[in-house]
Amino acid sequence: MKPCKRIEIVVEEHLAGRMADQLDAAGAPGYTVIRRAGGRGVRGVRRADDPTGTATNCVFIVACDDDAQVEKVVAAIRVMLKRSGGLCLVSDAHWIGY
Amino acid sequence: MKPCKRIEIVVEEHLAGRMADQLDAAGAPGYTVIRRAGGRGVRGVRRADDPTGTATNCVFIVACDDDAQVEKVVAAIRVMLKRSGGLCLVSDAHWIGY
Amino acid sequence: MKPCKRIEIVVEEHLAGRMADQLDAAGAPGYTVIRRAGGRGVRGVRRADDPTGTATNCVFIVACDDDAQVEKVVAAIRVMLKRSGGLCLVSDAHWIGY
Amino acid sequence: MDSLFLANLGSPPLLFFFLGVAAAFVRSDLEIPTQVAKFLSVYLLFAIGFKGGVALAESPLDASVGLGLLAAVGLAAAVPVYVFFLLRRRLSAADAAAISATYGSVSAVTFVTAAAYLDSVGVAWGGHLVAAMALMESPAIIIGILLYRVFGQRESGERAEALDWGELLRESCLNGSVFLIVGSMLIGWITGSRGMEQIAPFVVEPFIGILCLFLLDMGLVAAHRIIDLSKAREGVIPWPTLVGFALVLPLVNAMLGGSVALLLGMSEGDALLLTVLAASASYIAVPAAMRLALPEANPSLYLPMALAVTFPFNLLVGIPAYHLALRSIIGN
Amino acid sequence: MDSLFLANLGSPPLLFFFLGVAAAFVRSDLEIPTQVAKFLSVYLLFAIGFKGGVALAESPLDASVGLGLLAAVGLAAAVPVYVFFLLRRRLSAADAAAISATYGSVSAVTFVTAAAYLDSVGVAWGGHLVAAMALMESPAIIIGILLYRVFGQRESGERAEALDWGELLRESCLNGSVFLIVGSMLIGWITGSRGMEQIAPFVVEPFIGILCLFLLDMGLVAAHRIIDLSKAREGVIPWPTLVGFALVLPLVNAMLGGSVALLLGMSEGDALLLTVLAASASYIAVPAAMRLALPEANPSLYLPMALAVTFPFNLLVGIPAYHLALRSIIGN
Amino acid sequence: MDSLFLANLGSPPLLFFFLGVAAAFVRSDLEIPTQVAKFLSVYLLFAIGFKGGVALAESPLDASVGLGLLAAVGLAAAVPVYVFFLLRRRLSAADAAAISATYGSVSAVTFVTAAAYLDSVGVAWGGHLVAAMALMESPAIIIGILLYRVFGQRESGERAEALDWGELLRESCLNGSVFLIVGSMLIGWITGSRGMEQIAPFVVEPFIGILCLFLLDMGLVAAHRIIDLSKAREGVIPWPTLVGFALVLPLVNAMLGGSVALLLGMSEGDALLLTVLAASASYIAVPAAMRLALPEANPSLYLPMALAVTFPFNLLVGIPAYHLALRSIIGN
Ligand SMILES: Nc1ncnc2c1ncn2[C@@H]1O[C@H](COP(=O)(O)O)[C@@H](O)[C@H]1O
Ligand SMILES: Nc1ncnc2c1ncn2[C@@H]1O[C@H](COP(=O)(O)O)[C@@H](O)[C@H]1O
Ligand SMILES: Nc1ncnc2c1ncn2[C@@H]1O[C@H](COP(=O)(O)O)[C@@H](O)[C@H]1O
Ligand code: NA
Ligand code: NA
Ligand code: NA
Repeated sequence: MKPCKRIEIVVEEHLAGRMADQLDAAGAPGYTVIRRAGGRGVRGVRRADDPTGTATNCVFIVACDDDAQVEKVVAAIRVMLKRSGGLCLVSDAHWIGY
Repeated sequence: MKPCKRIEIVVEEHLAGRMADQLDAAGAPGYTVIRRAGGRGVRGVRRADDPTGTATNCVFIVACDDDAQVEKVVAAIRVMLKRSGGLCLVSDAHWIGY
Repeated sequence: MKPCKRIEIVVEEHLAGRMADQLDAAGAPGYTVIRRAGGRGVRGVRRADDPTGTATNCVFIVACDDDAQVEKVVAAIRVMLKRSGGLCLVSDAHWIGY
Repeated sequence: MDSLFLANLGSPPLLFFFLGVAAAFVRSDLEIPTQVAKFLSVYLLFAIGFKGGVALAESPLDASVGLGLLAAVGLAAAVPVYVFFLLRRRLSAADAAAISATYGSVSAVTFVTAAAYLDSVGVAWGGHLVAAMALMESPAIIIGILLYRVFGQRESGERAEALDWGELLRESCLNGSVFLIVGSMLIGWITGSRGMEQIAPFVVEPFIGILCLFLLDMGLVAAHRIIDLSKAREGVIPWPTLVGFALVLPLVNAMLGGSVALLLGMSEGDALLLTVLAASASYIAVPAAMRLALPEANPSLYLPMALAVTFPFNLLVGIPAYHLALRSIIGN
Repeated sequence: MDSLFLANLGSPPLLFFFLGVAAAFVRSDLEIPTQVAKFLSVYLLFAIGFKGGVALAESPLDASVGLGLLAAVGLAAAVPVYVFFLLRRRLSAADAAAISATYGSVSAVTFVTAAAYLDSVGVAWGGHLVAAMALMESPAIIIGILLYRVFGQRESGERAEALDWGELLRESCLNGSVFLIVGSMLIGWITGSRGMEQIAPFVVEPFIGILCLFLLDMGLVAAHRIIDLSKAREGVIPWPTLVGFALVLPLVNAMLGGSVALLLGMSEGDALLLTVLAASASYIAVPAAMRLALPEANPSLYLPMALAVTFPFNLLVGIPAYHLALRSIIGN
Repeated sequence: MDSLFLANLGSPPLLFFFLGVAAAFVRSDLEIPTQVAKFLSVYLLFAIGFKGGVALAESPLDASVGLGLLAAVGLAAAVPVYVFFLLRRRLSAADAAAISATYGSVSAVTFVTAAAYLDSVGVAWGGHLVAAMALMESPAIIIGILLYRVFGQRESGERAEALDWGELLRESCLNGSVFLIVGSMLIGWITGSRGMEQIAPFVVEPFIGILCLFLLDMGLVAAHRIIDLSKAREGVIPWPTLVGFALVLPLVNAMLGGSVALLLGMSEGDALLLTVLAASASYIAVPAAMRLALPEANPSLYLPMALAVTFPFNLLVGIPAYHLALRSIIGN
């Protein structure tokens, strides 16, 4: 059980692949992704059940070891968030080792 | 990167539309919703894969700017939670601006 | 509104039933489970959309009353995590009563 | 005579229902993916609605049809009232109201299975029964809520969420299944046999096969409910009593429905379908509406009653039994 | 003459489209589960591709076919250019580029519906039109991005994400629908009538029925978009103007497409399909590509224009109107 | 003679498998939604089971059938033993046990494809082979776990989760696919040709078409696995070696299966199906069971071996090659 940082990112589902690549590149130790989420933000409503697939979100959860890693990850994804919208939250957590 | 509050709400999927309306009305800056979740609470097991659709949960994530906003949101949804059951957690986080 | 602990667990979807049983046995007051998640960890990529169903994750969220309950839950699931891989994060939150 | 029972139980759809039940009880991981299961029910409503509409287009709409529809609505409105006052003595007003709505409304899948049963034993039935089914889905919801508002409200002293009647009406009268049946029926009626020709390879031919897979899933679901039940803590009312209710109510309602049908001089097939509609209980539309409008009612009472007891009972025993009874009265 | 309109509007697929629109407007909870809806579109592409391929295998591939395909690609590349410069005056370069790509590309469902319409009114059409559809999906995406890069880049001073041309080409030329149509067409062409025999009960017979359910869903989706629109805050450009564009562009593009078809001496059916392709706008492939390559463009402009206005317009009015016009010129 | 290969490779299902592989390699975003893909496999099991049952009802069950089934179970139990000891030398006990279970068990889709192949080349086969398939799914799982418990346990000194034998038996013998095949077969057998008449438009006619779409998806999945593999870090054992095993094991097992079939004097079609069953490897039921009972085994060894190498190999080359071999021995 060691202190860690939990990053939570919401982006359009179309961008899931690109986001995964950028997390890998930024050295994230791993990630979990939940697809087919909906939501509302400044860019309006996104329906999770849109068959055209153009307005669905996905949620990434990334557990990072420390602030340095968080910085790197956030830097890597900032341009993407800026261009396409979304949400990024960082919070404290404890990582249960096994 | 500014401090913020993260609200996490679990309610029956049937109530998703009503919950979204109430979040909008309470002035939440946005929300993300994950559907087709399962769970267990005092009201028993809810199977995510119930084709009758009567026992499925959904998870709302709401990033709020400050405590005042949290208060408003919580006040708005409390009656609903009381009548229909569910879960509401609030925690601290940091909102990464872009 | 009382302080509580939020546990977040990622395991293979195949293990969802077993995990639910173990949470019940460990006295968790409830849980919410999100299925069909994907991810990447030390065991490689898990695609959420794998029709063979052998490489999909699920996410459990457990709100616990206090550290004692967290200890019991973590103890109960540690062997499973060790054998099958996954992630377990614990963080602080506030439980909104209703 | 009991060949009717055999014809029913030995039909592929019923056998697949048993297979689903068995799979759940041995805890096999067999499953029909949720979204596909929902789609199968969309298909069944679409197909039965369309066929009903085409049949309507071909037969004249006369007074007796109108009378039949009126009687159907009357049944759906009357049943909840007697059920409510019957159950009030043992249950809270909210629970009594929810159960009464459940039993006043209908189960489309039970109807579809009964129609397939009639086809398989070669008894004709009229397309307007599909309209009757659609008309019977909603009234019970509104009556149930009204009963609770009038007789139950004082019980709970607390400030309740205001009831949104607009939302309730929409939930009850415009819910997906009612809308789809009525819409498909209209389209079937408009396009008639020319439309049927175009889509018969989709709505007629694979129908029984798809019903098989859907009932396989319903078997799984119903059995899962039974298993969840058996694990639940003892509630305010002992389980045997609930199961008893869930077996007696369809019988009483079948008698009501059958009597109305006989009084109106309906044909054998039509009478059976009206009887089955009266006997069936809703486990999709009504529970959904109740969770929105009457969340105080405990879903672990009305849902398993309708889904895990009444539904299988009607499917396995009810349909041929009602048929036998009607036939012996009509004297075929 | 206007019997063409009636034949179109009174066909089951179109009526189910209306049913979906109605369901959304009365806020019924009717829905086709997302994954199934996606699968239905996979089915339609698979079936139309296979049928097109088999048809190709049976008719000789000659110069006129090659010319037709060339013309189709030309149309798909030319339309975005004029649309871009037309819209540039009122919209940002990104929005103009995205809308121009949307209208240069095509809608497979509109094409499939037009083909079903031709079958129902008994007019023949050639399998190579399926190839034309596939060829027309991608060029507009690339042209749209190029237009933005050349004429729009300077606007935004900021450092942009580098454009990954490889990814863009893959997104545009190898997106799922293009790949599936082309692949199915190839397989249909290879296996010919022997292959068709094996899978006709799956690709031919239930086709119209499945199209009905898919258009039911499209009706729901299109109407939801209209509703979302009406709730949206007023944007940079008033909505009536956008709707106007979304009605005028298909008409102009239909004229372009129809003229090309007539110049090439295409048959009535082929000419209608090329016209419909030109008139249609993409609401799946192009928006997806734009979100990746041009996220600065506002999806709440181009998506509702294509999906909520142009798509229903072509379905309901466009197809028979273009047919009428072509017929009066060809003089059938 | 090699016309068998052409008949196989040129059939629509196989061509769609290639299409899926191609789509994955060019990184197209083509996909069959997961839930629908699962349902397609439910459909295939349901249909093949039902057809097998109906066939059984029509032909007498005699001693040779019983002997065939016994031999099938024997094969499924014997294969894991030799594979385990073969692999033990190069791999950990857990990995060897998991791979041995994988190859002892069977792939239903390979079987279904072989049956469709036989139908297309006009060779008859018996319904009891479906029963053989169902019987062959489970034994290898239990044998695999036993082998690990007996020979591998000491390796890992740590306290392991206690093995829940009840759960293991349920996982292995009552997993969804076994249950569905056996159940459908029983129902087909009970309802016979009367039942078949009712659901033939669903289980027989669209079968090949649905197999096409399912194999399209399997092509995508298999290719994705290959791609993931090529990105993976080098493991304890070099990839070429693993691929070698995944090509040699089916050949050896096919020889075993074929020999048994010939010794028992099976007909050409039956012999091919038993051979294919022996040669095939499980990529659904066994991996699922292994993740529960033997999580120490590395899924990125056994899963890609079965799914990305052995499955395509059997589909493309194995089926006609085994047929050719059997035919040349039987001397047809
Ligand atoms: N305050 C918020 N809380 C939770 N999710 C949000 C919030 N703001 C935005 N989102 C999510 O991010 C997506 C894109 O946001 P936006 O770019 O603001 O439209 C939305 O569809 C939501 O799913
Ligand atoms: N302690 C908990 N941790 C996580 N989720 C919970 C908890 N309690 C309740 N839930 C969720 O809230 C839903 C309704 O809870 P209840 O009203 O307590 O039955 C459950 O089905 C769970 O999904
Ligand atoms: N650092 C991380 N952040 C978020 N999720 C993770 C992380 N590490 C592992 N996971 C999740 O846990 C699953 C199993 O992890 P592993 O056993 O490390 O392969 C992965 O597929 C991810 O979904
Ligand atoms: Na009823
Ligand atoms: Na166009
Ligand atoms: Na094998």
